[in-house]
Formats: sequence, structure tokens, C-alpha cells
Amino acid sequence: MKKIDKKRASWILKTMSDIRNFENETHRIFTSGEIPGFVHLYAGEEAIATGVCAHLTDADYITSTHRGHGHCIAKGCDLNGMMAEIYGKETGLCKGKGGSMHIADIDKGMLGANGMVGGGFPIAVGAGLRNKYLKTKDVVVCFFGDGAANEGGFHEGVNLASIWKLPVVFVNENNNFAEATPQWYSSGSKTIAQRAEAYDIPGERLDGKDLVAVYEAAGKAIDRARKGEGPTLLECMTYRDYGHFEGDEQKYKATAGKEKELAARDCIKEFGTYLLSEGLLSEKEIAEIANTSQKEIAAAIKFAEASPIPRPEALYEDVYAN
Amino acid sequence: MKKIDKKRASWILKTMSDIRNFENETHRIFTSGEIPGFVHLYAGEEAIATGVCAHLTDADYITSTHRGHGHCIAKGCDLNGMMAEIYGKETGLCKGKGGSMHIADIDKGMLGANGMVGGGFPIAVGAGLRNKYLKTKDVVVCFFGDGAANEGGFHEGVNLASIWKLPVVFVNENNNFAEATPQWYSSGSKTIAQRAEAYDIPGERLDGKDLVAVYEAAGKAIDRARKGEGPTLLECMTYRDYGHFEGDEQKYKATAGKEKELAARDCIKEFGTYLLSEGLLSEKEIAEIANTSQKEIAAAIKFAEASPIPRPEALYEDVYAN
Amino acid sequence: MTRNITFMKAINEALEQAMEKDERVILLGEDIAGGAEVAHLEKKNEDAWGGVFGVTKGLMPKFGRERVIDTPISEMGYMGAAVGAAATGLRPVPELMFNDFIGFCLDTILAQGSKMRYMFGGKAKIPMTIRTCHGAGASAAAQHSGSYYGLLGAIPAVKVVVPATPYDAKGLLLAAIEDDNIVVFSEDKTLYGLKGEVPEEYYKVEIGKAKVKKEGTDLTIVTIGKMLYVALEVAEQLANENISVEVIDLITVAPWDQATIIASVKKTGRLVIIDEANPHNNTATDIASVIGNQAFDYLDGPIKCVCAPHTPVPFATNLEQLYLPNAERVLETAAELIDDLKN
Amino acid sequence: MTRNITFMKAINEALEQAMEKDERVILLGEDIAGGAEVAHLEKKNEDAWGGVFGVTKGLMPKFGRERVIDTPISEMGYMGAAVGAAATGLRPVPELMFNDFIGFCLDTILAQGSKMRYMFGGKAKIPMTIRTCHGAGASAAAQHSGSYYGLLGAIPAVKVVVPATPYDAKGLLLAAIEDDNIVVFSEDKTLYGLKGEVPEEYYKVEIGKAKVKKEGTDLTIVTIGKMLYVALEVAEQLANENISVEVIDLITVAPWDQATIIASVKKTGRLVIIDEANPHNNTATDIASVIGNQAFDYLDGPIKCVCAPHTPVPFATNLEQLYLPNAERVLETAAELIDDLKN
Ligand SMILES: Cc1ncc(C[n+]2csc(CCOP(=O)(O)OP(=O)(O)O)c2C)c(N)n1
Ligand SMILES: Cc1ncc(C[n+]2csc(CCOP(=O)(O)OP(=O)(O)O)c2C)c(N)n1
Ligand SMILES: [Mg+2]
Ligand SMILES: [Mg+2]
Repeated sequence: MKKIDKKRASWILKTMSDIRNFENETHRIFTSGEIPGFVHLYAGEEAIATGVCAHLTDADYITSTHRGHGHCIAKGCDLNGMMAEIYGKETGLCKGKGGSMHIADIDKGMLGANGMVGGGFPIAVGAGLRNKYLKTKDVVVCFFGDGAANEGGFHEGVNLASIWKLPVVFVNENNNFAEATPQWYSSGSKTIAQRAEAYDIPGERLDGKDLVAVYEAAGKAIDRARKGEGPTLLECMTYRDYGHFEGDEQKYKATAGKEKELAARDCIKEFGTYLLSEGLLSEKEIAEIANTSQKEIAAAIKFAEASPIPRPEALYEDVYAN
Repeated sequence: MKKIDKKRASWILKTMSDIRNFENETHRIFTSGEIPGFVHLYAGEEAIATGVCAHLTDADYITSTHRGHGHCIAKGCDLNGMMAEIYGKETGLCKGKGGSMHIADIDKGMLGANGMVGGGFPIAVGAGLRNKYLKTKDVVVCFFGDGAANEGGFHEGVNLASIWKLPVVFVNENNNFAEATPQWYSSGSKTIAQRAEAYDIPGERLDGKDLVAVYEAAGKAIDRARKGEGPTLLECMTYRDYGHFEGDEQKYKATAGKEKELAARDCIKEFGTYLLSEGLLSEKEIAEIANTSQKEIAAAIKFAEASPIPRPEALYEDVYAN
Repeated sequence: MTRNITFMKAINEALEQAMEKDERVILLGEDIAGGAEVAHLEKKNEDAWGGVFGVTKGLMPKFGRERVIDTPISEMGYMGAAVGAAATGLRPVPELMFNDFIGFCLDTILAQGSKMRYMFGGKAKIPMTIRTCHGAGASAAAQHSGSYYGLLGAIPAVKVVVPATPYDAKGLLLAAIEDDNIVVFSEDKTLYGLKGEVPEEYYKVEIGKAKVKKEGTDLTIVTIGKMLYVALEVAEQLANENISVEVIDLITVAPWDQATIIASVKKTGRLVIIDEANPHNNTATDIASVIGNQAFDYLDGPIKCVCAPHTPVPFATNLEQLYLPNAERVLETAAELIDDLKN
Repeated sequence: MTRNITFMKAINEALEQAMEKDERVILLGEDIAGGAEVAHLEKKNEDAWGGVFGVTKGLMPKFGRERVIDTPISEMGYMGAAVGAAATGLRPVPELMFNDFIGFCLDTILAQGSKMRYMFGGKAKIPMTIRTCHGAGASAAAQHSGSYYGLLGAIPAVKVVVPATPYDAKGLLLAAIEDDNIVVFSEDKTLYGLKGEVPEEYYKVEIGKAKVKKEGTDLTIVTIGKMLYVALEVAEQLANENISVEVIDLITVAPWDQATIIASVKKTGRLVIIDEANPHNNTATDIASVIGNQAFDYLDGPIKCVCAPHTPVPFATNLEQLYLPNAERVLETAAELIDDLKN
């Protein structure tokens, strides 16, 4: 696993900032009524997508969730194309036909946000099978929520990856809730990590607000996968800044106590502190990154707004291949 | 849990013998061509169904599998009705419309053999939910194979039973194979019992050829369930005397070693030895039970053969209720 | 007494009255209450959500978590549990949040619930009502906008109803819950805000009976769910051209009401069916096939189906609007049948 | 060179030739080899089963376990894995042992595989062929005898083929595996033993094209799968009464071949469709609806569908035989159309 050097640190901070800004802006625009449909924001969870994808190349695959903007950005998808997609514009990554819940860019190894909770498990297994069959050293990361861990597909997918020793890393984003249902209600097990025992693979619960912790655990798991030693299950404890989707009243969120403390943490600020203390980036450099990121997101919004809506014939296109 | 006294011992031995004889005869008749379709025999696994169902009344429910004759008999279903069902006769438990894979008798708490591997998990959960909701002390036993443990429904079902503390006991019949696929290939985990860890419930692997071991483990788990303490996962190691279904060449079975030793064991003989050593039944009593059982199965065959085939109009009946 | 309430409220009220009437009725689904075991909510006996659209709001506070059961995201598990609970004497009403999730739990309906009674020689009954929602028009994109009532309607022993008005929604849901079979109750998510007259008391709308919403003599239009409003718009426009349209709201998609449609076609000789489902092997084509056979001699022209195209539902708003059958398309289609009537 | 081989052998040969031709083709399924990691089998490089009916027998010994992959009983897992592998460049051929198990893995087809290309704006393609089997007649009872090709054929972007002869089975399967879309290849389990002429070499049968198996002028019968043989029997019997039947084997259920059927109906004016599926929202009704619309002016009588009844498949042999459409029922139905021709 590569250490976090200056270059890496900049990429990580920039990526986390991009995600945060993208989501904050999306929140603002959604509230103004310009974006339709269901939008699930990733703000607060940046350390996970970023800490994991820092180890990946375009040749590696990821599967994502309904809360997919963060994974997309961390996997290197074009910000303009993403924003245009959310607006339903012709210039979107999916020509405006997918929307927030289905952003994808296979060329970047991003196999799609997914409107089906748990939909990514078998797809990740298939991509892993492909990697193994073709004898590549590429890996697959399957992001999934705490709620998704109760779908049958979790069980089938992890088991298949285990028996076939596939290069798949299962990254659970445990943000305490599935919609309005807490993880401690929906899971028989106290942790999701302990479910690794059911497949004889390594499982670990870790602080998902801590970029460095995620970076290191993911690095190890991905190395293991590249070496052909099979899958790992990582449970990253985190929290989302916004509601389940835009419009959620969030009545279920804690008003005090440990959960509230978790909610108060800012993974980007924490990473900034780390960078300063390690002497990896200066205050000025950090401010510059923040600045660039804001500008790029603003540009993405302009791009999206200026883009045309899809041609009517697009309705009938892209159904069958050939 | 009630001890195995003389009366219980007789019931158990009779039940095990009924199953064995029923299956041996079904094998014989199938080979002669008189029974159509898919038939999966339970011979060799009698200790499990019997040791478990010895703790149940008609008010308790079970869900079964494609290999369901043993569960049916142990749950007290009528032998004549069962045999007639397998023959596809009007007098069958299901009027000849279900056949071997769908024998059921809800009045006896037998919620059906099931042609879908893993089909019983959610149904058992539903029956357990009903028992809990109605504040009964009745339990549900969900029998399932080692292969079924890899279906998503296993995961969803056990998790639901765990979070809702339902009175459901999951009894795995690990006969080493799912069709021609060994358990050690299809499961990421070495044991199925260890999957209990994923739901924070008790899990135990035990000798499924040993009636007393099954009886005791099941007794404990069922007591626990009746007391409202939630589900248990029992993994009973066993082996089937015949192939997966009638017609299977069984090439995959071991030709020597531990598996072969397991295959050589006869759970009924072993239980007989136990009965003698404990002084619960005499040689003569044992022989009498064997004799009665054979006669009853022979009578069931006569009954089935003499029964009429369904009326043509039966095709259209029993689709909708009312 | 009758009030003007929303489609959503009508459904909520039906659930409430069904639960009051019969203790065996329980609800199951993802966040149909919401916030289970969240301390400050439990203390106030409050539901955090009441379903993703708020349809079940207030039922948990009234009936408790024993009867309004939040489930994990385990569609196969809880839908199958509903089958098991129904087979053993309860009358569960599970909610499938979007009908698009049917692929996760179809087995419990297709192979288990719908076949039990038959396979068991008539010994079982499965009195359960699956509430779900369908339909495009909410920018919910390809995986949350489909219409699968026709797919479910193809399954023997499963009844499927699709209400179009608050009145029918309440009465049909009460009838569904009293029915001893699996009934799929499919709600169009874009109708939740629609208001209409609904009696306060408990009443039932008959399952299997279509309703003539407007009488006419020249052309019959059969509709499913919100397509009713497309047909009414078409009828109004054609009235201007002195063409008299009979509009029939199918209401029950399976088993659908042959008699009412045949009677109408005998009168009008022309039939258009509007179905938002994808165009093949759906309810519209089924009706066209059966009526084409039964009423052949009364037809003045071919039976026409107006459906969604054979594509997934697109996200972009303009494409989604094109996806939905609308008055324009129905008028074009109708024109092929009624050209001779125009003057 | 052409040999007389079974339907099963034809499929086996197609798989073999597809795998020889293209390394990206892999097979996945439950016991499609059998005996994975059983020492004495591995040593002899032998498959214990080759699928429950033996259709894939011999392929593992030839291509190895990397390409003929036994799966655990995890239909959602491995079917979805096939989607993932296809999206990333392989050409998987998963086997769903019985089409009745569709309820376990429908999501991977309905919501994932079939929609990816559209949702992703055309960037994905999912070249995968799902082999499965359907059909009553083997006493396999309600959960192993259904016919769900029509249910799958309703899904946009999914192609569905149902071969009736060994020749078509081989050529269609090769075409399916070369196709860049999801193709469901549904085999009638009661046809596996049927023999017919099959060329040794690699050849394709066009997907989407129906075949006129017997020309005729008075009545068109369209069939799916083994219903072809029912139609041929009917044609023979009617020939005795000087009624000339045209028999069309549909072969591709989705998207089905309108042109061939319309051309035939223009000639005969009478159409019967035989489909073993349950009677509602199926391929037969879809054809009746579309042809009823497109060829209305050429029809001398209503289009008739002969299907299975709206019931599960019963176990008892006598009931199962009644369940299946047969020559008697088709003759009765045809009689309603051709009464005037008889003399
Ligand atoms: C199969 C399926 N079931 C239910 C839903 C509705 N739904 C969307 S997101 C969500 C909660 C997911 O929770 P989790 O997996 O923890 O992810 P998070 O939203 O917390 O990131 C639910 C229930 C869905 N989209 N798909
Ligand atoms: C959903 C489903 N998948 C596959 C099958 C085919 N099948 C029938 S029995 C069986 C093996 C079951 O193995 P196991 O659960 O170990 O039970 P056993 O036969 O050993 O008792 C399989 C794969 C099926 N009937 N249902
Ligand atoms: Mg979550
Ligand atoms: Mg087994």
C-alpha cells in the first residue's frame, strides 16, 4: 500500500472537498426545485469513498448505491457530466436518462449507482469473477449501506466471493440508519463486520470518519484482493450530514449522546488537521484546494444549467445493443 | 425438556422406522416406474426429523424441504394419505395435486414440503411472527439443507427471527451435499453453525446420526423458543442413504475415508443399541415396532394403489379461496 | 358522512378501519412506521416516517409496533413472512415500497403464496394484501417508476387491483383485506395528492367489477389507474366533435371484468385500452385478445392499445412525459377508429 | 455434416462450439458440472452430473472448472454475477435450472441487467444468455413445471427464444451467445430426448424470425416450443377434412416476428395461437392483440388462443395431461373458425 505522500494527500483532500461541495450545492439546488426526483446525499461520509478509491485505478471496478455521488467522484467521474446527469440533461454521464440514482461510467470502472438496495453485491461478484478469469490484478469494491446488509444478496454475494476467492472488497458504510430505521434494530448482529465469520473471511469495524483509518484498512484489504487471497468485509462507522433523501425530516436522529457526537464530526476538517500535523500540506495549500474545488463545482452547475435537455428520440434509444 | 421414557422411546423408534420403511418402499416402487416425477428420499436422516419433532405438538409448525417425507411422518401426517399423494391419487393428503415435493397438512402443523430450496425460511418466520403476535407458546421448526444455507432467504429469515426474537428453530440437515455439490465447496464457512454469529443467536453443530444428541439439542432450542428467548441454529451432520433424487448415479460420493464411515452408520440401529443399553425397550419390543411399521407401510401402499385418480374437474379447483 | 380527502388519506383510513375491525390484520414494511427503537420517538409513541410517502402515518401510534411492523430491507424475508403468517391465520398487509422491488420477493408470491392452496389440495388459504406503488411521472427514474401490476396479474390465484380515485382506493383496500386470497393493491404514486369524496364509514368496492365512469355510444375506452384521467380528457375533447365516448375504469386488473367491457363494446363497436405498463404481455393486450375473441362480431374496427413504449422509464422530465400515454396519443389512436364518425 | 441427434445433444454441442470459438464464454449454474472438489472426480477430470438433465455433461472435462462453474444454490448471486461479468466484458451463459426459480433472481434481470444500458445512456452492454427450462408433462408438479418465457418476454431489452427442434436449438443458442443483449433461451424439458437432423458445424438461426413449418391456406396456427407438435398433429387431422393449415413456429417469443404472422393471416384469414403458459398477459394474447390490430381487415373470424388454464400445474398425471394444450382442444377451437369450410 502506498503511503499518503503530498501528492496523494492533495488528491484526497480535493476529492473529499469535491464531494462535500457537490452535495451541499445539490442540496441547495434541490431545495430551489430545479432538480427533480429522489436525491440521496453523501455529505459526511466522504472519508470512506475517498479513502477506498485512493487505492484504485480506472481498471478497478466499483459498485455503488443510491447514495452514489461520492463514489462517483472518488472514482474519477467527470463533475460536469455528473451534475448534468442529475439535472436530466443530454450532456449528462448517462445522457440524462439515469439521473442521480443511476449515474455510471463504465470507462472509469464505475458500474453504477443503484436504485436497488443491495443491487451491487452480485454485480461486484461478477466483475470480480471476470477479473479472476482474465487473470488481471484488478479489484472490485462493493460499497453498501448498513441497511443493505440485511438483503439476501449480501449473503449470496459475500459467500460467492469467499468460495471463489474473488478480488472483491465489501465496504460497508454504516451510517447508523437505513432511511429511518436504525442499524441496531434491523441487524440481528451488533456489528456488520462480525458477519465475516459466516464466510471465513476477514472482517473489521473501523472509524469511517477517519480518512487515514479507512485508507489503511482499505489498502490492506485491496492488496490482499490483488494478491488473490480473496474478499474482506470492512465496516466503516459514519453518519450522513443530511437526511436519507432530500425532503426527509430526520426525526429519528439523536438529539444528544454518542450519535450526536458522531454527527458533529467533520471528516474533512479532521483530515486537514492530520495533514497539518504531519506537515503534508500547509494551511495555504489546504485553502487553495478548497477554493479550486468550489470553483469546479460552480462550473459544473453552470455546465449543467446551460446544457440542453435530451432529444425526444432518446426515449427509444439505448434499449437493445446493436 | 421431557426425558426419553419408554413411551417416547417407542414413538421415536416407530417414527424412525416408518420413515425408513416408507422411503425404502418408495425407492422400490419408483424404480418399478409406478411413481412419477421427482422423488427425494430421507432415508439415513431419520434421527433429525424424529429427534426434533418428538418435542412438538400439532399446534407447533414446521416448514420442510423437497426431501420432506421424513418431516411429514415425524410431524404425524397420515401414512396412507402421504403414500396416496406420492402416487397422485385423489385420496392423497393434497388430493394428488401436490405430489412428493408438496406434501402438506396444515392441520398437523406441517406447512408443506417445498420444491424451492430455501423456500421455507420466510414462511417459518411468518408462522413464528403469528405465534408471537397471538401470544401462544407454540414454536416453529424450519428444516433446511446445507445447500439451502447459501440462499439469500436463509440470511433474511434468520435475521428477522433474531431481531424479532421469534420462536423459530432453524434445523440444518447437513448431509454433506446439495445435489452433487459438497457443502465444503459451496459454503465460505467451514460450518453452517458458525453463521449464527451473524445474527447473535446460539449456533451448534452436532451429530445428526445420533438421535439422542438431536433430541437434546432440539429440546433445548425449542424450550428456549417457547420461553420467548428467540431462535437457535442447529447444524445436524448426516448423510443420505440414497442419491439426491431417484435416478442419481451418486458419482460424487466418497469411496473411502470419513465420509464413507458416516455413510455406513445407521441411526436406527444406533438408537436401538441405546435403547437396549438404557433398558428402555427390549429386543422383542424393538422387533415388534419394526414389524408394525412394515405392516403399516405395506397397508399405505395398498391404500394408495387402490385409490382413484383425481376427477378431471379437480384441475380447476382450489385456485382461489371462496 | 362524506368528506373531500386525498387518495393517500383514503388508503390510510382504510388501513385504520381494517385494523380496528379485525385484530388479525397487521402491517409489515420498510419504515411504514420508522424510527423503531429510537428512544425519543418511542417515548412520544411517534412514527418517524409512516412510509416513504406517508401513507401509513399515524397507524403505529394508534396500533403499536406489534401491528405496524418496521422490517429490515429484506423483501423476500418479510413478504414470505406475510405468506407464512397468512397461511397460519393472520391477515397481513405487507407493503412493497415500490413495485419495482418485485424481483427480490417474487418467489414468495409466484411459487409459494399463490400455489399453496392448489398444491395442498385446498387446505390452505392465504388472505394477504400486498400494498405497493407503481407508475412514472415522479422523476423517480428506471428502477422506481415501473408498472408491474400486469406481471403480477398473470399469476393464477393472485388478484390485482389498481384504484384511480380516493373513493375506490378506500373501498377496494377494505375489500382486499377481507378477501381470502392474495390481493395486490397497486397505488399510483402520482395520485397520492388527488382529492375526492370519500365516506367516513367502512365500505367495500367490489373486486372484479369495472366501473363505467362516463357513458357513451361511439367509442369505449378502458383504463387502468390514472389513465382514467387521460381517457376523461379525451372524452371531453371528442365530445366537442360530437363523438360520444364511454369510459370504463377497469379497477381490477386480475381477474378483470369481461362482462362490463363486452356490454360496452356491443354498444360502441370500438375499443381503446390505455395501460401505462410496457406494451407486451400486459393487461391491455390481454383485454384486446379476449374481447377480440368474445366480441368479434360487434367490432367496427381493431381494438387499439395505448401503452408505454418498450423501454425502461427515463429520468429526464421531458422524456418521462413522452413515455407516459397521454391524451394526444390516445386521440391519434382513436382517430384511426372513428374517422368515419367525424363530419 | 448432418446427424440425427437429440435436442439435449444439440444444446450441448452449441455450448461446446461457442466456448471453442470465444474464450469469453463461460457457464455458471448449479451442478452444471457437479462434484466440484470431490477428490476422485477431480482426479479423473470428471463431472458428476453435467446439469440436472445432463445437458452440460462433458463440458467441464473439456473446458475446466474455470469456464464451467458450479455455483452454490444462490440464484440471485450467480445470475447477478453473470450480469456483472457481462457488463465487464465476458459473455456468460448462466443456467437457471428450472424457469420456476425466476422469483429468486428476477431483480438481477428486471431491474439490473435489462436496464443498465438504458440507464447508463448506452454505455453498457450485457451479452449474456440465460439457459433455463420450462414446461409441464414431466410430473414435476407446481413448482417445477411452469412456463415463464412470456413473463420474461415482457421486459424491455430482454430477448426470449424457445426452440422446438434440435436444429433450431443449436443454431439459436449459438446466435443467442453471439447476441449483445440478454437472451433467455428456454428449453422444454420434455423435448430433451427428441431427435432431429443437426449439422455438425457452427451455424446460427436468426433470433426474431419465425418459421413456417407447413404451408397452408385456410388456417394459421402459431406455436411456441413443443406446441409445434400439437399443431402439426392438428394440421394432419384437418388435412383429412380438406382444410389446409399453415403452421408457424414462433421460435422467438420476444421480440416476436409480426411480419411472418401477418403475411400468413393475410392468406388464411384465421389464426389460432397455442401457448403452454397460463392464459393471461402471455405471448399468445400479445400476438392476438397486435395481429388483431394490424391485420383486422384480413380476419374472417376472431383470433383464438389455446393456453394452459389459469391454475398452477397439478401433479397427478391425468390432471397434468388435461392442463397441457392438446390436439383435441385445438381442434375444438379451430372448429369455431372453420365451420364454414367443412363440407
Ligand atoms: C431493494 C430495495 N429495497 C428498498 C429500497 C428503498 N430504500 C432506498 S434507500 C433505503 C435505505 C438504505 O439504507 P442503507 O443501506 O443503510 O444506505 P444509506 O441510505 O444509509 O446510505 C431504502 C430502504 C430500495 N431502494 N431498494
Ligand atoms: C431455489 C431452488 N434452487 C435450486 C433447486 C434445485 N435443487 C433441488 S434440491 C437441491 C439441493 C438441495 O441441497 P440441500 O439444501 O443440501 O438439501 P438436500 O437435498 O441435501 O437434502 C437443488 C439445488 C431448487 N429446487 N430450488
Ligand atoms: Mg445506512
Ligand atoms: Mg444437503
